[in-house]
Amino acid sequence: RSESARDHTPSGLGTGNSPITIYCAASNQAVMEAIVADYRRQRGGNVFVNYGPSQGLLSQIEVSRTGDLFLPADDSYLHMAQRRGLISEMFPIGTMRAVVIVQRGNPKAIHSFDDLLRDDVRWVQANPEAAAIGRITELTWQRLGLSKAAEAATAAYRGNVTEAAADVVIGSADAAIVYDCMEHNYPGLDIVELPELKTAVSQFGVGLLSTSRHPAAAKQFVDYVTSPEHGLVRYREYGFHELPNDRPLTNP
Amino acid sequence: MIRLSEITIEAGDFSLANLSLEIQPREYVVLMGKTGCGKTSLLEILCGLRKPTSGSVWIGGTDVTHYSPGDRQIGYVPQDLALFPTMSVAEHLEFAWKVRGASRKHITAQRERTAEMLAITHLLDRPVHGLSGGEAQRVALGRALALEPAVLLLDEPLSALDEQTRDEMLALLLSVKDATHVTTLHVTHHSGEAARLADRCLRIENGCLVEQ
Amino acid sequence: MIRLSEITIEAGDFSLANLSLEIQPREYVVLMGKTGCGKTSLLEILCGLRKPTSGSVWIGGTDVTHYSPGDRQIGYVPQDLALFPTMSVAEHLEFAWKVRGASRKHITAQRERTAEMLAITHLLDRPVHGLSGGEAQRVALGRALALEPAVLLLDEPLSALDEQTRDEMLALLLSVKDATHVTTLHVTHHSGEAARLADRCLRIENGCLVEQ
Amino acid sequence: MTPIQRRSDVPFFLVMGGISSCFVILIVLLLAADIAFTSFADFRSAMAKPEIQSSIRLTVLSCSVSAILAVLVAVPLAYLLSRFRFPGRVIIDTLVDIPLVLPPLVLGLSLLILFHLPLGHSQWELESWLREDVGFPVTYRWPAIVLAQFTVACAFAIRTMGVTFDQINPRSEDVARTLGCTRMQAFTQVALPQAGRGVVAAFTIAWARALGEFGPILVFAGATRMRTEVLSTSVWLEFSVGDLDSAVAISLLMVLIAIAVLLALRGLGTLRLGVAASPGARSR
Amino acid sequence: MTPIQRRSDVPFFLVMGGISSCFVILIVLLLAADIAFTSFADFRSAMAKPEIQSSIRLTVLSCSVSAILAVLVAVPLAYLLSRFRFPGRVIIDTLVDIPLVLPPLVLGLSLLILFHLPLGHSQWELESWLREDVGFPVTYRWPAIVLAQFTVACAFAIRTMGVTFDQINPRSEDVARTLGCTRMQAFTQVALPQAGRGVVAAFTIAWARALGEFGPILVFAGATRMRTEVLSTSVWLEFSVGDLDSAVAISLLMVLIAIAVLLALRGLGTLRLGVAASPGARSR
Ligand SMILES: Nc1ncnc2c1ncn2[C@@H]1O[C@H](COP(=O)(O)OP(=O)(O)OP(=O)(O)O)[C@@H](O)[C@H]1O
Ligand SMILES: Nc1ncnc2c1ncn2[C@@H]1O[C@H](COP(=O)(O)OP(=O)(O)OP(=O)(O)O)[C@@H](O)[C@H]1O
Ligand SMILES: [Mg+2]
Ligand SMILES: [Mg+2]
Repeated sequence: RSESARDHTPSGLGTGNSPITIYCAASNQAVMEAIVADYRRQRGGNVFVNYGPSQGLLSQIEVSRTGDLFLPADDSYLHMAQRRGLISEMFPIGTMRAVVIVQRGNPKAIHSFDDLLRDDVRWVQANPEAAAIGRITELTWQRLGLSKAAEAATAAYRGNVTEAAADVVIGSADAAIVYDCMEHNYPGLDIVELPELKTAVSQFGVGLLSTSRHPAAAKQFVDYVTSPEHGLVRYREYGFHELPNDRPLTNP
Repeated sequence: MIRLSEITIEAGDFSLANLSLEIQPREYVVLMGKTGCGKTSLLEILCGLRKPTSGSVWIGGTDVTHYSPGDRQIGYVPQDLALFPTMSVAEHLEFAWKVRGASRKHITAQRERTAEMLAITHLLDRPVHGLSGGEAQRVALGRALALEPAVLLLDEPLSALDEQTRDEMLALLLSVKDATHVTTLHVTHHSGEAARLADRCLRIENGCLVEQ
Repeated sequence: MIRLSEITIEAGDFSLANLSLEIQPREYVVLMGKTGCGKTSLLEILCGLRKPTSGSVWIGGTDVTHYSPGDRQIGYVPQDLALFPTMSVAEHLEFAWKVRGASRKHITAQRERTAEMLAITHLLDRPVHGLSGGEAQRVALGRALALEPAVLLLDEPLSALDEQTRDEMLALLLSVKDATHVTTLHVTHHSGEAARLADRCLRIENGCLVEQ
Repeated sequence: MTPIQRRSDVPFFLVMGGISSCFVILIVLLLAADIAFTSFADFRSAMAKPEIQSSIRLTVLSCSVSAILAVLVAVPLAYLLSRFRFPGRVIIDTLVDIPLVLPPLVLGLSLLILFHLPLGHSQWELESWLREDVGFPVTYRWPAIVLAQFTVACAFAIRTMGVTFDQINPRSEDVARTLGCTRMQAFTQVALPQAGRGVVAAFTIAWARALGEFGPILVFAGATRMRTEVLSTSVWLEFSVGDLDSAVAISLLMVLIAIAVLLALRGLGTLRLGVAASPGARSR
Repeated sequence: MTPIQRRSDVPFFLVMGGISSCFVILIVLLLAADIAFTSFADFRSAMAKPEIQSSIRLTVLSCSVSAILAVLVAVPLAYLLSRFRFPGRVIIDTLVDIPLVLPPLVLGLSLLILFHLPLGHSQWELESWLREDVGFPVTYRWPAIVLAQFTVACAFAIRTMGVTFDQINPRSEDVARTLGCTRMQAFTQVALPQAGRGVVAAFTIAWARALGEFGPILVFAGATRMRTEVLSTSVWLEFSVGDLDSAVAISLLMVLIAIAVLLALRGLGTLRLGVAASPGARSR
């Protein structure tokens, strides 16, 4: 109560109660909705969340130069935004790992990369140019020298990770490479962790836009999201991993 | 050749009940009557564009009441002409033979013959757009005559012609009548026309067909 | 009232050169001529639907050559009638007054009067679709007459009427001529019609306007 | 006389019906697949969410506004293009098709760029001017939705009205003008009533297209729940959290809404225009 | 006689032109914004990529195939709907609008579901049957692109043809039948030539729409470079790697292709149909 009382003290532009806008990747939609609801309840702050594909959000920020926070699907977009001077500060939130999602009970018995190469397995992955997960898996394949095999065996490259997962739900693919946190969204599917993909990990975080008109309010929300008692609880609940240690996002 | 038996027509408020009519092969019958008395409706029943409420239509000994217009072997010159807006005059004259799949040679010959008869040879290349009233009427007449059909239904086919051209066309219709086996039902308001052409003259009066 | 000076018409292969014509106020002029000689074209130049290649058109002392048809204060009964497919008969008779923003009362009165004159009162509620040829022609006539225009251009306005109705309409046109100050140019093929109506009778012959 | 033979029209209906049914069956199958995929419970639970309810309201409202605007603009533009030959006519005629051609993403982006492109030295920007001086922010608000829908819907409406006016014989407008009409009156009183069915069709197509619009809205208006969320956005948001059933359920809801609206329009069309607007068998 | 007064048509052209220009200006501005955003160098470098070249080929090919198919299906369907009253007519008339209404994502999903829905106990599946027994895989391949484009393009073509046939007076078909035509001949020889402009418009709209199609293709055909990459996919891929300039450049390329095709169609239309197909001032 005392916290919320502090927030309700009269304040001018740019402090606690100003409504803020966050550009949030669709992959974080479920958890962000929960956090915003909590935040509104506990702190009374008003947050508008604009969902979209990360790159689309980035262009919106770049063109319109409005809004306060940017939470893309992985930190590569944050770095890109930073390079273009759109972001003044970055705050890490957690990590996601690439895994294989299969139908309940894993009927095609997919346990390793070699299983993906079998003739009776149709699998899809996200386009490496279009989606963060596509990029990190592609890098992993390259490192392991599996690129060629992977490309030849892929039934199709999908627009984003959600489409890839939907393929498994619909049955047009037997397996898809997705983030492990998506297990929470698809209770009807099973997750298989491929040994080859152990190192395919994405970090993600939230950036404070340099164009923000309410940096104080935005910072306050960031604190809430990254607080181990509030936001991160929700993140864990929705299947995301915390950062291994409290290290900040690395600049490439 | 043509037999209407107990035909009843209804359209909106208008109705004609129990019309019967018989026309012998090669007979030329003229039908007259006040405006709005149902002459066009009767022709449309004969050619199948309108369904009678009751009664039956016979052509050449066949009950064609439920035949589609295309199977009735008639030539029809509608009062509103209804020329085909995308076709040239030549195509109009060729139309009936073309849809019957006649040979190119036959089609051309028929077209030339018909165009000459109707004095519209100079119009053959023209689209119908821009034809004068009388020219359009002769094209509509030619479209029906080209086929030399067994039955000819003419709905005021000469109304837009000047007196001289009308006389020429009258002579033409008479010669067609003599040269072919065509049975004709001709609607007109012009008693001179009727007198010159008719083997028999009918009137629709008070909803009944009467001989004159 | 109407003056055409040195009008030249060209359309496709057809042309008429150097036509001049003067019609006095209240004069009733009948225009005749062979089919396709350019009667309709002449009327369309008068009402502004066709532009002359050269020459000028005067109505009531004003050079209206470049006026739009709507500003020429004429009533036109086209040969093809060109009724408005979405309007009822009543709306046709009201049309000219409505577009002039007349009072509702005046419009209704004019409509009733015109419908009675033309004996189409029973058709007032009908859409034009389904009218018989003669009915449609009277509607087109009524649409132009309703306004009591200064100039009336009639293109074979009675061609689709039976003889009795035609006589009635002739009488009507005569009474309109006497009752109002209308100047009329009337195209017809019917010499009886011409004889009864005309103050003066013109013909287009070999591309020239000649008096008869 | 050759004896009368009756030719059957059955081949006609078989061929025409056969070809036609390809498409109808495809659509029925699509709907069936959707229905098989979802359940009535999904449908009900989707309907119960307050976000969806507000989304329905916003959708119906924005679609109606943009369809009305689209028809209002399409009718005069199509009429001018169909009736007059003026310099630049072909250019305009081609320009109006461009919203159909631009990929949705680019259309949205173009709108966004348009509203945020700084002009000249003063760095004047349409959106800031609208927001600060006019008090009517567009980007990321409902006007952006309407504008995005309008741009595409209008292009379709123009094509539909164009075909309509092309097929209407200008003769009756000409004759109307001899009876004292100005061009404006000939247009409103003679041409427009004849175009009745075309207007209804244009409105229908504009409304339906606005309902299905997604890409440009996502980019130009964003996807903020309860604020710029239309049903197509809702579908995508549900899909993004992996709730396919719910996404399909909402789409079926859209289909239902569309059917209701289209049937209502059709009813209205027949009622108001009646048989009169259809070129009758004997009308002249 | 009241003295003749000349009323000006200027207000008519001002009002009509004013309203019309709203939309034209909007589109010009959109294009201008795009052009301002990119440069000729971007354009050239985009054109040089082999992916883009193969994408252009696939796009032109698939758009043409689906537009042709769309018109082939739309013409008979629209004719039947416009000329005949049969049970279920209203249902079909409403069904054909559904592809317009479905959000792109859902349309793609529906197609995907349709091809992969296991049927009955045998778990028979359309796609596996096509792939294994017929040897013609659809999903994730070019046929999926054509099918996705066709579904939407056809809906538009049907509406366009519907308006066209609605405005054509059936009277001349009737009279043609009295001259010995079957229904089929009346359709092909009398109705269809009159619908010439409508067919061109329907093809145009179908082609343009197929070109702009994106969502359903992405979902149903995927975004595999050089295999299921059409220009709208290319735009999106370029955009996704953050290369906005290139994305906009490719969109402008699409606009150019579209303009070329539309102008060619228009030329063809005028050439073949000439003045004849337009209801002339004095035709009956
Ligand atoms: N679809 C319809 N609905 C209502 N009334 C109709 C319809 N069709 C015809 N009628 C009416 O039936 C009557 C007969 O019409 P029809 O065209 O047969 O007359 P007609 O004898 O040919 O007259 P005209 O000599 O003027 O051409 C007319 O009064 C007409 O108004
Ligand atoms: N647009 C056009 N293109 C070519 N020729 C035309 C055009 N308009 C009219 N004509 C020709 O001009 C001539 C005059 O036509 P017009 O309609 O004036 O004749 P008319 O005297 O009214 O004949 P009718 O008594 O048959 O109605 C006709 O031969 C017609 O074919
Ligand atoms: Mg009649
Ligand atoms: Mg004439």
